[in-house]
Amino acid sequence: MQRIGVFVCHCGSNIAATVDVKKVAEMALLEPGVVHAEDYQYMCSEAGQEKIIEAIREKNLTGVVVCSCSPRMHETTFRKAAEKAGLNPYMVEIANIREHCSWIHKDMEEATKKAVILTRAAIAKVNLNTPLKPGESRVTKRALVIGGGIAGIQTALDIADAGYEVDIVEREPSIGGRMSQLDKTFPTLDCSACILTPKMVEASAHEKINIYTYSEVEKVSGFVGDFTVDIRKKARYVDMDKCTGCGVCQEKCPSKKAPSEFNRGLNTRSAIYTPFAQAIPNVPVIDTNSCIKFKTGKCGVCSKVCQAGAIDYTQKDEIVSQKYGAIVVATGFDTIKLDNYDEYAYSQSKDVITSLELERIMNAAGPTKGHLERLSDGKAPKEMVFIQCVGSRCADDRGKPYCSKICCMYTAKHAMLIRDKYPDVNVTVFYIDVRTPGKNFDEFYRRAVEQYGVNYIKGQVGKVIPQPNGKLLVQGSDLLDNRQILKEADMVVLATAIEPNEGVRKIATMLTASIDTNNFLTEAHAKLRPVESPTAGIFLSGVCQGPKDIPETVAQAGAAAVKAIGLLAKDKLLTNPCTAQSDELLCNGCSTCANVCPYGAISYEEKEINDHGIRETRRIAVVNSALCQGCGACTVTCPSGAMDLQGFSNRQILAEVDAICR
Amino acid sequence: MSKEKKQAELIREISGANPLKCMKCGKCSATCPAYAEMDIKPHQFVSYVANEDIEALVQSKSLWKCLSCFACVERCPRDVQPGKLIDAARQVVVRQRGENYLKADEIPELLDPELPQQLLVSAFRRYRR
Amino acid sequence: MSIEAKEEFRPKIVAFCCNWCSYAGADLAGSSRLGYPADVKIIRVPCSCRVNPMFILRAFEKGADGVIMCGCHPGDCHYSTGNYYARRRMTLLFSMLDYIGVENGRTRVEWVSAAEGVKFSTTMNEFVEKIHSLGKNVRLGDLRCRN
Amino acid sequence: MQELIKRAKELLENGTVARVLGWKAGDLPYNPEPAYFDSTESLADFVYNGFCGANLSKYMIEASKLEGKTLVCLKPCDTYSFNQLLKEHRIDRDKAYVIGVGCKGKLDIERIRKMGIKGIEQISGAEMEDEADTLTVSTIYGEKSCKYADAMLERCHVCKGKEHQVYDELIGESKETKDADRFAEVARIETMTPEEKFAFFQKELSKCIRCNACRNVCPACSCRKCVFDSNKFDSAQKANVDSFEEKMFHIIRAFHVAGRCTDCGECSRVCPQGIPLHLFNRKFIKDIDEFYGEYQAGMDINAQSPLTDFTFDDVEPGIVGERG
Amino acid sequence: MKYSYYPGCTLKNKAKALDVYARASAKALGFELEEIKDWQCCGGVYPLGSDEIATKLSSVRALNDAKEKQQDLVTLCSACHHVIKRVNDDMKHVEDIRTRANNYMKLDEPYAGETTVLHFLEVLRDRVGFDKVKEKVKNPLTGKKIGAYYGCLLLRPGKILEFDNPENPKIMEDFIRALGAEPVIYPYRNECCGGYISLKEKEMSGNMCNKIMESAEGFGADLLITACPLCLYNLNASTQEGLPVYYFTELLAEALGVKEEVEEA
Repeated sequence: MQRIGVFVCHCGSNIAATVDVKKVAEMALLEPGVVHAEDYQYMCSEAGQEKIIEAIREKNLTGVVVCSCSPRMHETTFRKAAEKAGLNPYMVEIANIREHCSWIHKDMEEATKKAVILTRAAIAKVNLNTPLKPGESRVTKRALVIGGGIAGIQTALDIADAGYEVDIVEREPSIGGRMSQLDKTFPTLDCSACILTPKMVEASAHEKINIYTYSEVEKVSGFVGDFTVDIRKKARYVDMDKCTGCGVCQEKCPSKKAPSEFNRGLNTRSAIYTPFAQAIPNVPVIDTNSCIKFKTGKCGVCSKVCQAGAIDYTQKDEIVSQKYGAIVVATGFDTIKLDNYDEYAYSQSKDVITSLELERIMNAAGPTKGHLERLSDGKAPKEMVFIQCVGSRCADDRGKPYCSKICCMYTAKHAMLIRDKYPDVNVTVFYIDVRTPGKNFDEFYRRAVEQYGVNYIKGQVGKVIPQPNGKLLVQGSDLLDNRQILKEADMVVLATAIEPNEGVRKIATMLTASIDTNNFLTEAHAKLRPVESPTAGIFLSGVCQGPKDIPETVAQAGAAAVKAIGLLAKDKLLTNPCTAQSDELLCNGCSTCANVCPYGAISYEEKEINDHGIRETRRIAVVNSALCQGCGACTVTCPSGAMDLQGFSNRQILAEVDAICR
Repeated sequence: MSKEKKQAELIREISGANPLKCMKCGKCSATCPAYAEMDIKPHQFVSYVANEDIEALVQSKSLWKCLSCFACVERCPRDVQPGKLIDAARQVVVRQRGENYLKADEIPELLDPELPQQLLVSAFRRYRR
Repeated sequence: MSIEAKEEFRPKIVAFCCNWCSYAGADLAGSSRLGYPADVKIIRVPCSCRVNPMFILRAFEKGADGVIMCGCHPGDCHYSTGNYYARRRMTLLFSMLDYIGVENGRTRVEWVSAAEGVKFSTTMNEFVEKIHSLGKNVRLGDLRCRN
Repeated sequence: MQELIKRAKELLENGTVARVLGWKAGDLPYNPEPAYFDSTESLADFVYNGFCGANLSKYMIEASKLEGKTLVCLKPCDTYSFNQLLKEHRIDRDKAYVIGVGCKGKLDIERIRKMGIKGIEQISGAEMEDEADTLTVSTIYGEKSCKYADAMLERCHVCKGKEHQVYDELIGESKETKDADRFAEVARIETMTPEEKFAFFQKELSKCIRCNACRNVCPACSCRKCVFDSNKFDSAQKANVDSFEEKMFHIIRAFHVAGRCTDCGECSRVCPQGIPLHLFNRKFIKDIDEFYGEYQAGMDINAQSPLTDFTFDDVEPGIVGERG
Repeated sequence: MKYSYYPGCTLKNKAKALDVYARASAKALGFELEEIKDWQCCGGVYPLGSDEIATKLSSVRALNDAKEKQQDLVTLCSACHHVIKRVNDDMKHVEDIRTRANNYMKLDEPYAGETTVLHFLEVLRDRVGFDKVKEKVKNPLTGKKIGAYYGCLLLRPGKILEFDNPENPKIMEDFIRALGAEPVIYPYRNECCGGYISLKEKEMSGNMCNKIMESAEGFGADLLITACPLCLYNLNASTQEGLPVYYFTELLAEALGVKEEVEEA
């Protein structure tokens, strides 16, 4: 029989306001095995932990139940306290009477009743707990960063500077990401490329950083400290070592009709191309969809003009397999497709553009060489209308339910830049709210209004109506004046919602990292562990976790790097002892369990068994506890019940069921 | 429960729309083709129901100007569906007061030889009990 | 309420929640103060694939009026594939229970991610309401009562 | 039968096999029982007739541990169980010499009794060699007869086919006896109201005396120790009380064998209370077929069992409520 | 191929043209419209109130009739299509409406939205195929610049009508192309003509129709087509010198070469 101590936390008033904590402790004492029960203001405090330690020592407790917040918060705290007192930490169970009780119920009597039952279940479980000892696993001192935008670059630089090897995997032919497409940045109006390219160069020159561009993560296996990742290096058809980056091939390439991804399809590029002038690596790739050689077998101009002999049409995709201790996801974002917003005439008029397209138009390396002009007729606009919240803050399934966060600021930036460079252009912004929480942000927005005379109108636009004369009639609301506005404009810019990059769900699945309904990766704790995934060893950097601007992204990238460094600095990790175990007396050796094990942790041995005096050689399942992650799939599939999960055994769970249903 | 509160609830129930979801973006009013003819604008409709200010709504001529063209329903980013609220308010009026916006003896003078049945039927449904 | 009014039916409901998504989703419902009836009691399991049909049958046998299992969304399992196995197991088990005349509404599977506190709360509210409409579970506790 | 005995003798004599696993005559004309024969002499007791319904595959688990090969007689339907046990590494293929024996449907004495034929002394027409499709039963009340097909086991009316799935050699002709829809009864129950369903199963299950005959005969229930006898689930059978396993035994058992049950029908055949236990197993099989594609356990030894398999777009458990 | 067909009251009266040309064209294209028996008027507007049952029953009757014949139900008039399609959606998805409607109807087997409701244009697009229509065209309307006027009822609410992209539809444009003419895309093609408001507020609907006409003319249309008798009436009635407006079926019949036989009949 266990000797169990029950410790009920008030959590200030968080629990005590709705749960009669004294009553919970009192009722706990009536349960079998309980020899001690008490309540305290803050169990997680130093003094609270001391109470647990004291009780374990004085009353020779063999098991502990803490009735408190979620085990996801303080399980470790209390287990460590128990360990201090000489008790096996796995003899501690938590009854979650805060998140699952006091916070969601209002009636004291009801909440108390429930808390008593939750406590009872935890006690029933502890009665069947057995001491467990974690194993150890090694840490591969190398990190993988998925995504080579500003987030990935910053994370890689920080990890590399700490002395660890880092690989960056980037899908596009060059690193740089979304930031490389921006013209200026808010709130200081720095040139985006001017601040980004030095970082790109630094990353590529860093001896600890290895960059795989035009590559994708193909497969991930393993676990924290010991991931194995297959990276597909897509065929570039250009030899990275031989190419000098002279650019002649791109000049001479006769196929120049492919839409430029970098310029958002606003102009075209050659079939052999580097996305932009400052690309890193400065080695082009051949787009086989538009390359004449690949389509017809004839041409080969690039190969002929290449002095270095770097063109290789026979190149094949290559799979690189590499081990990593930590993985940082920095997959970034894209703007949403506007198919669901045809009332804004984006698909009907070339002069309705997204903000990201405007960035390219404003940029000297863009399709109009930096001149603000209408894409339909090349004329300079006189009236520009910006529409905010296009696809953001939508409760229906047309758009995204969240605020994209960066649009208010970049719209103010665009408005300001246009008024600055083209003072004769009138700029009107239709907004629902102007959101500027950030250092110098509101000041920036006010400058747009006060200094540059941008006309802000509170109200959404209902329809953009192309006119036969080529102008755009914008029909919107002015809610403050309570009128409907019809405004003729030359160009309309849509502050298009952003969404996590396509393919992030696939990556999350490979990493078994949780992801929310909007395809943002979920953090381990919304407030306290914002840069870690709940999956150990996976860290989050940049917009893949939620909308953010550049300074926030860089800050988070640094934070993710620190978390990864913290992991890589360890030589060994303790493994979760809650692993499966097969009872060799019960095992049939039927192989069903191995079929469902996602980790290949189960193998079979012919083993001499002594079954109550009968000695025979049997085929039995053996679990490699270093590989087992403790999911329990095998335990349910096992027909004989030989397979059980330590810490979540059949008897423990059944005891909880019984205690709840009693 | 006050009468207005009851009516507000009835409107919410009949319409199945939730005015509290409104974020006051004004896209409904930006969209409405009958905006100019309305005394209470579509976006205001939503807040009138939310604030249970029903008497004013019931007096409003906007009830009879809404075309049921569903453009506001289609474009509302919050799924508030102002058009449904307006129709529900219209229902409340015709049901509770027995007041028909269209009276039978008015009809002959409104007719012209080309007028399709559909128009009469629709107008009857929308304007009468 | 009249004197004869029967004692209000308070269902016993067991919810199995996987540690990585649904338990966290329930925590989020808690920290967001999204209420649901106290009748729901959560048991934490590492993964939905840890839920043995025997646990569910046992709960019913011990007097539970409804059992719900929550796991990560298919494709998002922390252990990659656990919820896919769980999905098949539960589909077959529920079908069997339906077959022997146990009202189908007493069992439910819902995929709730760590970010879906709202969904967790709505699901539980719905489920409790459903169990209320079904009333006390007598069948599974009673399958072999010789009459 | 004579050919079978002759061949068995040969194989015993030339040392290919160390024993023969077959049936020997029981004390009554209709209850032959499984038996080992380890000498040519002992084969005198060997029988193989219409009443040899018993599926011998499961005996191969123990026989696999014995020295030498065992000759095992398997009917077409038994071979599915044999394969399934092979797949689960419970039997050793090298220890078995499989003779696929012919089958023209096995008989159910209960059916004969239900026809009002009581006081049975002798039955003719049940031998493999008998061509006629009539059984002649001499009883203490005189001679009665019935159609062979009418006296067949339920499972033979939904026969999986006359092909043996695994064998070393074949002896004897088999007959296709299928004349009914395997899932008809399950489908009929499915259309009942919950009240009717419950009443049906409560009535049937209340007959159970927990004799464990179903479990003992079932080739899928081959665990060294059954979970009902194990303390791992706190479900060990103590007294025959109103407890967990008491109520849930058959459902849990059906779930344990789901995806592995070949629908050999032995459970229903041996139930002394006549509970149609196959209706549980067949329900799972029907659901598996409908939800995940047709699957016959024991047919393809390399096929992934439906419960250890999945597809990304499997139906959700909610389907149960949706299809009504 | 045989479809159940719900013509609606206007098509039996003022909008006969919409109906007769459709039938003749259907015949030429190889499908048949079987008018359902004893249909009743759909009511012209969809009763939005979730508690309105009686006003939905005529649609349910028509839908159930088609269900019993195991046919898809084809509509032609935009208003009928709108009402019937939405009632069908209610019957399929709104339990309360379904139960109450079925209580009224007392059918042998309750109706639960089983019937597929198709607008005549959808039949052309999804069943016949515009390619096929194009093949059957005898008198291509080459050189004609035609503006499609959709109005509201066919398109919105998009999620229920599922007719086409409500903000940028193309089904009528594809139809026009199939007839050999050139579609003119203009932004007001999905804006309201005023609908029933024209009964009492002629000026209001007049203003709205003028905008539509101006926009279509501005983008170079010679004529407009529509599927709605009320739209046709409003567009014709409220614009003095506007573009001619036709039912789309009339142009279809003309292109298929069956217009004359209809007129002779």
